Amino acid sequence: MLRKLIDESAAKSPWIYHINAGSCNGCDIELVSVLTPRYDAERCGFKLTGSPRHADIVVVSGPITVQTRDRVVRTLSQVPEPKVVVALGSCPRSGNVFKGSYSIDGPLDKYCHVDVSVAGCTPKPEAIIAGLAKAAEILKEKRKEMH
Amino acid sequence: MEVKNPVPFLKDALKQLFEKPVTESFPAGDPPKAAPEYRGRIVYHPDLCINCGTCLRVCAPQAMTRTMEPVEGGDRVTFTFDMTSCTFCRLCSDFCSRKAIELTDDYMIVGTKHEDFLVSGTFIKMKPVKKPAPDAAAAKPAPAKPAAEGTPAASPAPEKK
Amino acid sequence: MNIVLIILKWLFHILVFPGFLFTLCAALLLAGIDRKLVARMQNRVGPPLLQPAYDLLKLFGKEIIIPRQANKKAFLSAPAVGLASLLVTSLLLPFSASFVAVSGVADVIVVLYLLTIPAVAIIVGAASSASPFAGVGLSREMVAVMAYELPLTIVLVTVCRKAGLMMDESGMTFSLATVMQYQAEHGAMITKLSMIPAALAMLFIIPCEVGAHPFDIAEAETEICEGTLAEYSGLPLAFYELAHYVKMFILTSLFCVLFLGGFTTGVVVVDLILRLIFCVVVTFLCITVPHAVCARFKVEQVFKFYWTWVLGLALVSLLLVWLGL
Amino acid sequence: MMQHFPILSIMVLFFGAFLNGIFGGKNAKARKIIVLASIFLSFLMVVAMTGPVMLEGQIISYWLGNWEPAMGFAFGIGLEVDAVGLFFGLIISTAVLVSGLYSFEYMSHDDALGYYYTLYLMLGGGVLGLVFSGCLFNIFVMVEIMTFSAVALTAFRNEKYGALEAAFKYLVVGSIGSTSVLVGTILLYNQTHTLNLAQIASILPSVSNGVTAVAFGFLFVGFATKAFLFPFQPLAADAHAVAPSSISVLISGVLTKTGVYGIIRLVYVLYQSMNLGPVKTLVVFIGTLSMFICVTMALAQHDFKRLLAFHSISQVGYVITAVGLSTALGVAGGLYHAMNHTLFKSLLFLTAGAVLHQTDTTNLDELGGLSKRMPKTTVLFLIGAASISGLPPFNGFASKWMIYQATFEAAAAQNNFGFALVGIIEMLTSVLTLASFIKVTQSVFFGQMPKKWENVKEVGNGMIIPMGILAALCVITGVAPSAVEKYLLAPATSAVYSVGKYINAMMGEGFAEGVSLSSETVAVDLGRSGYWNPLAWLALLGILLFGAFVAFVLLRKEAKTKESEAAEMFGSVDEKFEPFFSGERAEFSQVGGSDMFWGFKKVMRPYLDFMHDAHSGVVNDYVRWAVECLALVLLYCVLCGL
Repeated sequence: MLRKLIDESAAKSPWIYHINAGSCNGCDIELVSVLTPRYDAERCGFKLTGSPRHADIVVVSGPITVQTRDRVVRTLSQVPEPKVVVALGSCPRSGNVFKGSYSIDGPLDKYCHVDVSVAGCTPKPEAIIAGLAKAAEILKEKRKEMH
Repeated sequence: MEVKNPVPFLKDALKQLFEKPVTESFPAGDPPKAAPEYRGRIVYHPDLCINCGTCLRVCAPQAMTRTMEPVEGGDRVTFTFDMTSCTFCRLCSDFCSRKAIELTDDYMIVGTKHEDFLVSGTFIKMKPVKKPAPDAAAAKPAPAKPAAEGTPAASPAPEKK
Repeated sequence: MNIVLIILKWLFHILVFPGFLFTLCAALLLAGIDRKLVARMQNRVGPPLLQPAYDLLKLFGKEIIIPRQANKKAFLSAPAVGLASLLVTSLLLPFSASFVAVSGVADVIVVLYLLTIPAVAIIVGAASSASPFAGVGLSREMVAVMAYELPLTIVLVTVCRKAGLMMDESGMTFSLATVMQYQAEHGAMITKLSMIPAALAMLFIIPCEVGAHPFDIAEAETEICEGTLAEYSGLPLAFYELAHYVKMFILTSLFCVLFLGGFTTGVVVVDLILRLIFCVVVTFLCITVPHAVCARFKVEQVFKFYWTWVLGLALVSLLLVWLGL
Repeated sequence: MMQHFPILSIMVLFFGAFLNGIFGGKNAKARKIIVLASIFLSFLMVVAMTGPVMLEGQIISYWLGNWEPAMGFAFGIGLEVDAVGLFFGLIISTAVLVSGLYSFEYMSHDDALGYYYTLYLMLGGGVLGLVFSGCLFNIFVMVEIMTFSAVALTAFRNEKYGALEAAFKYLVVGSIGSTSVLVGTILLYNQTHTLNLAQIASILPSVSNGVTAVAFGFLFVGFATKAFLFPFQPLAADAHAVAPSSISVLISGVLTKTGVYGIIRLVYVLYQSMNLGPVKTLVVFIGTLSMFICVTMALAQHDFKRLLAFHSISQVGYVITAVGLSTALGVAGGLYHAMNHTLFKSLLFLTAGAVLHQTDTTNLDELGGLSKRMPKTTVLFLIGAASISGLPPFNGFASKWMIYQATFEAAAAQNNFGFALVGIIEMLTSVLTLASFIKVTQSVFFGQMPKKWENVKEVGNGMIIPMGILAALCVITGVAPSAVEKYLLAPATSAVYSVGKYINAMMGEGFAEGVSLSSETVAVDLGRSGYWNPLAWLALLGILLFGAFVAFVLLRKEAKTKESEAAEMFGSVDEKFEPFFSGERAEFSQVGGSDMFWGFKKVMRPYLDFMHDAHSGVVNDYVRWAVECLALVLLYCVLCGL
């Protein structure tokens, strides 16, 4: 019973930790706008946390630059299971216009399994919400697999 | 202490308590329509494409790939647009002389696998019936190229304004 | 036979009615209402009422990461100690003049000290996690404790004196039950002119003691990565969250006991509902509104605020009461 | 047999010191036997006296050389053990015993141990003699013995920076205190022509004049110096920082108690002036100042032992304040806190000693993360810290509760707003105490560990066991306050008020009635203090904690730490269990002791700066303070015409 309740609530209260891996700040701003009154992601339980230890969903934005690479990997590893990695915008998946630059060491798939991607440059808040909702569903599945 | 006077905020907050929230109903209902001229997911019409390759040249993030495999009487050309690589600048669409690339207002580009983000189309480009001489074809573009590159660079610049 | 009955009654008090289960449910409900109201004041829909419960349940299912440098025992036991002492506090708060689960003759001081234990638990847990963010956070938490403890003491002394003048031959009472009794006989404290500054001071103290938004300097997630809780995950974190909610309920409940007592009917269920309604009102006034209206204070602003304005309010009240007003 | 115990319990220690001086210099085994035998014998004798004195309410009096009073005049030297004296005697012999046990391992790195133990036994004997003495001049003698042995022991580790300086300061300012005790004694002798405490007590109320007022001032300041009350607190800070920890235990747990004992004897028994407004004001004022100023000073310290030293005076301030309230509950609370202070402060000094022994430093900014290496010491320290901060269910809470209650009831009963403020300051002090122990907890035992302490080891059982005894006593006296109250506090408080009985026990039946003092045992009503029933509360806490742990165990199975999977996923096991560092590789970045409480320090900066400048560390300044304080107190005493 308790286990089922826990599984159910895994999807209802996903806390987000946001990593900026060299992003141009466009996606970051849109992610924050998801929490504004107009889009109000909190009604689905989303909450931005300040520490990866609290997070369920890690949102990575930006192409993985050489400078941020180690930090991203380290921070991702510090998130407790079950966790879902969301690539926000086009950059983490491909490098976007920065592709091939000497300072880029992407894409994110090289370092971890990206569960959900939200494409767009930048994605609209609605798309981000849809992506996060999908991530929450995956979170629930992962939670079920844990036992 | 430079604390701002909270009274006006308090007034707003109390007023809003009894107002209808401004929140969109999105995750429950349908996603709202994007603004006019929104540049969203690419739609590719292979039947209009002539495989000129301009889109490939103007694409800054190299979001599209073209594969050509020879078939009888021509080439099977496949254009694949990777949405996770695209910046949605619409240059490809603007430069496409046949309007084979179109940016729709579908912004819901969310997926879990890489395939979810690929837009592709295939057509068969028939070879011209009359073949030019192979050596002439190789020699001709060489002198033409500087001119072709020089003129567009000089001329479109004033037009932009 | 009799002893069995007494023990059963005890266990019922501890586990069900004013203790564990009831406090938990009331606290979760209160937290849900608070979040909903904040959202509505910010013109948005807000999370469902059960969101705090979802958060907790989810945290139960998360992995517990214990940092290598942390002291494992202190790291894990601190949240449990904090939560348990809060739940014990809940047993000491009377619901009406006649109904107290565990009565003491001087429970005001016990309540005051029991309420510092959760803060100490957070601090010890943070210290044992060996994170620099937690270090900054615990330093801030302690500053907040120092800031609100002084006015809180004065408010409690004021109430004790006011009730004791009438109810106790020594002129001072330290019993919450007597405070309730006084209010049942002479009307609620808040209706006395001399107690209004103290009630105001208490309203300012509650958010800081709870660590609610404008005073959440210790857990400022945007500045110091959740501060004291930076290294916590999973179940211990859930305990801290729960302690946060329970503290909210207990403090608003304490406010009701100190200032809004006396509106009792004698029927436990009605008293209960009345108390819950009062709690929601107090929460709205002192936690929800500042959350919606104010931005987070700086550390020294908090300290200065409490040691000037709030202390002044409390002292005015104490002086008025001492003069017999 | 029993009536010889007072002198025997003192002489055993002095004789042990003598024997140790002869045989213990070179022979470690002989030294150990002599020291152990004398402290155990003395302790047992003191404990044996509790039967008649505490339970049956007798007073044991003893005349040296059988020089009993003749013709209503006391000629000989008398020892008198009533419940107050024995209460302090118990505290003292416990602290001496624990300190002695601890010394064997703790002092193993030092040499010249023969001198150390000789001085240590002298110190113990002197202090015990002071509280058992029934003679004012002997009190002075014992004050001198204990002061000089304490000075010598402070300078014992003279290879340390500042040891000689601290000892010198202690010597100079302590001498002012001793001298003022002597001057007070001389003035009293001049007026009453006797040195016996009981006889002075019977004569003084009738000959009150300017000279006795001045004598009161001298004696009060003298005993205040021994308790290191404000403004003598810098001495204690300097002395504790350099003295071996086992000696810090004696200085803070025992020497300060003699000051408290002296003040209680002075105001309650000798002058019986405690119900006078000016005396109350003086004692409470000094107590409150010591309490508050020392705790703020402690917050600013960055040496473990200096911090503890300031707290020591702050806690003695509590005791003095409570005693100065002049209510039965106040006296009981004060005595209770005096006992608890000895227990938890000794425990804290011993843990500081353990840290010092293992790391060779007590600097808060250098230490950190020792809980991983010294888990037992950490637990013991936490018990001590919780006790001193007054967290339930430890003993500090029980006694502080009594003190608060006494203060507020005194304030309410006398409608004294000043006392209400004193009560609020007491509660504030408690919070500040908590804050400074949080600082120690964070910067010594928790937090990150600097590389150089990687190889630190836990101390041996020789040090753990004495600390464990004290910690157990802290818990027991906190959990069973009603027993402590019944067997220790009620008799002691009653003895404080039963002056007539005290006089009669010494001077013969009917003497007190001769000077119109009742010799009845004054029944003390502590009924209102029985509020605290920690057992019920502890049971609740226990049940809830048990529930919490069950939840832990049940739910931990749900989410196991999958270290191996993380390793597969990211190719590295390490990073996951490193502290979160905003993604950087974790490195040493401890929030040091002096960086804490920023907001508080910023707002309080003017005050802290003033206090910092005032504690200049120059012995001339401290002498000036002492003399000024003495002058002010004398002036006050004369003006108020005590």
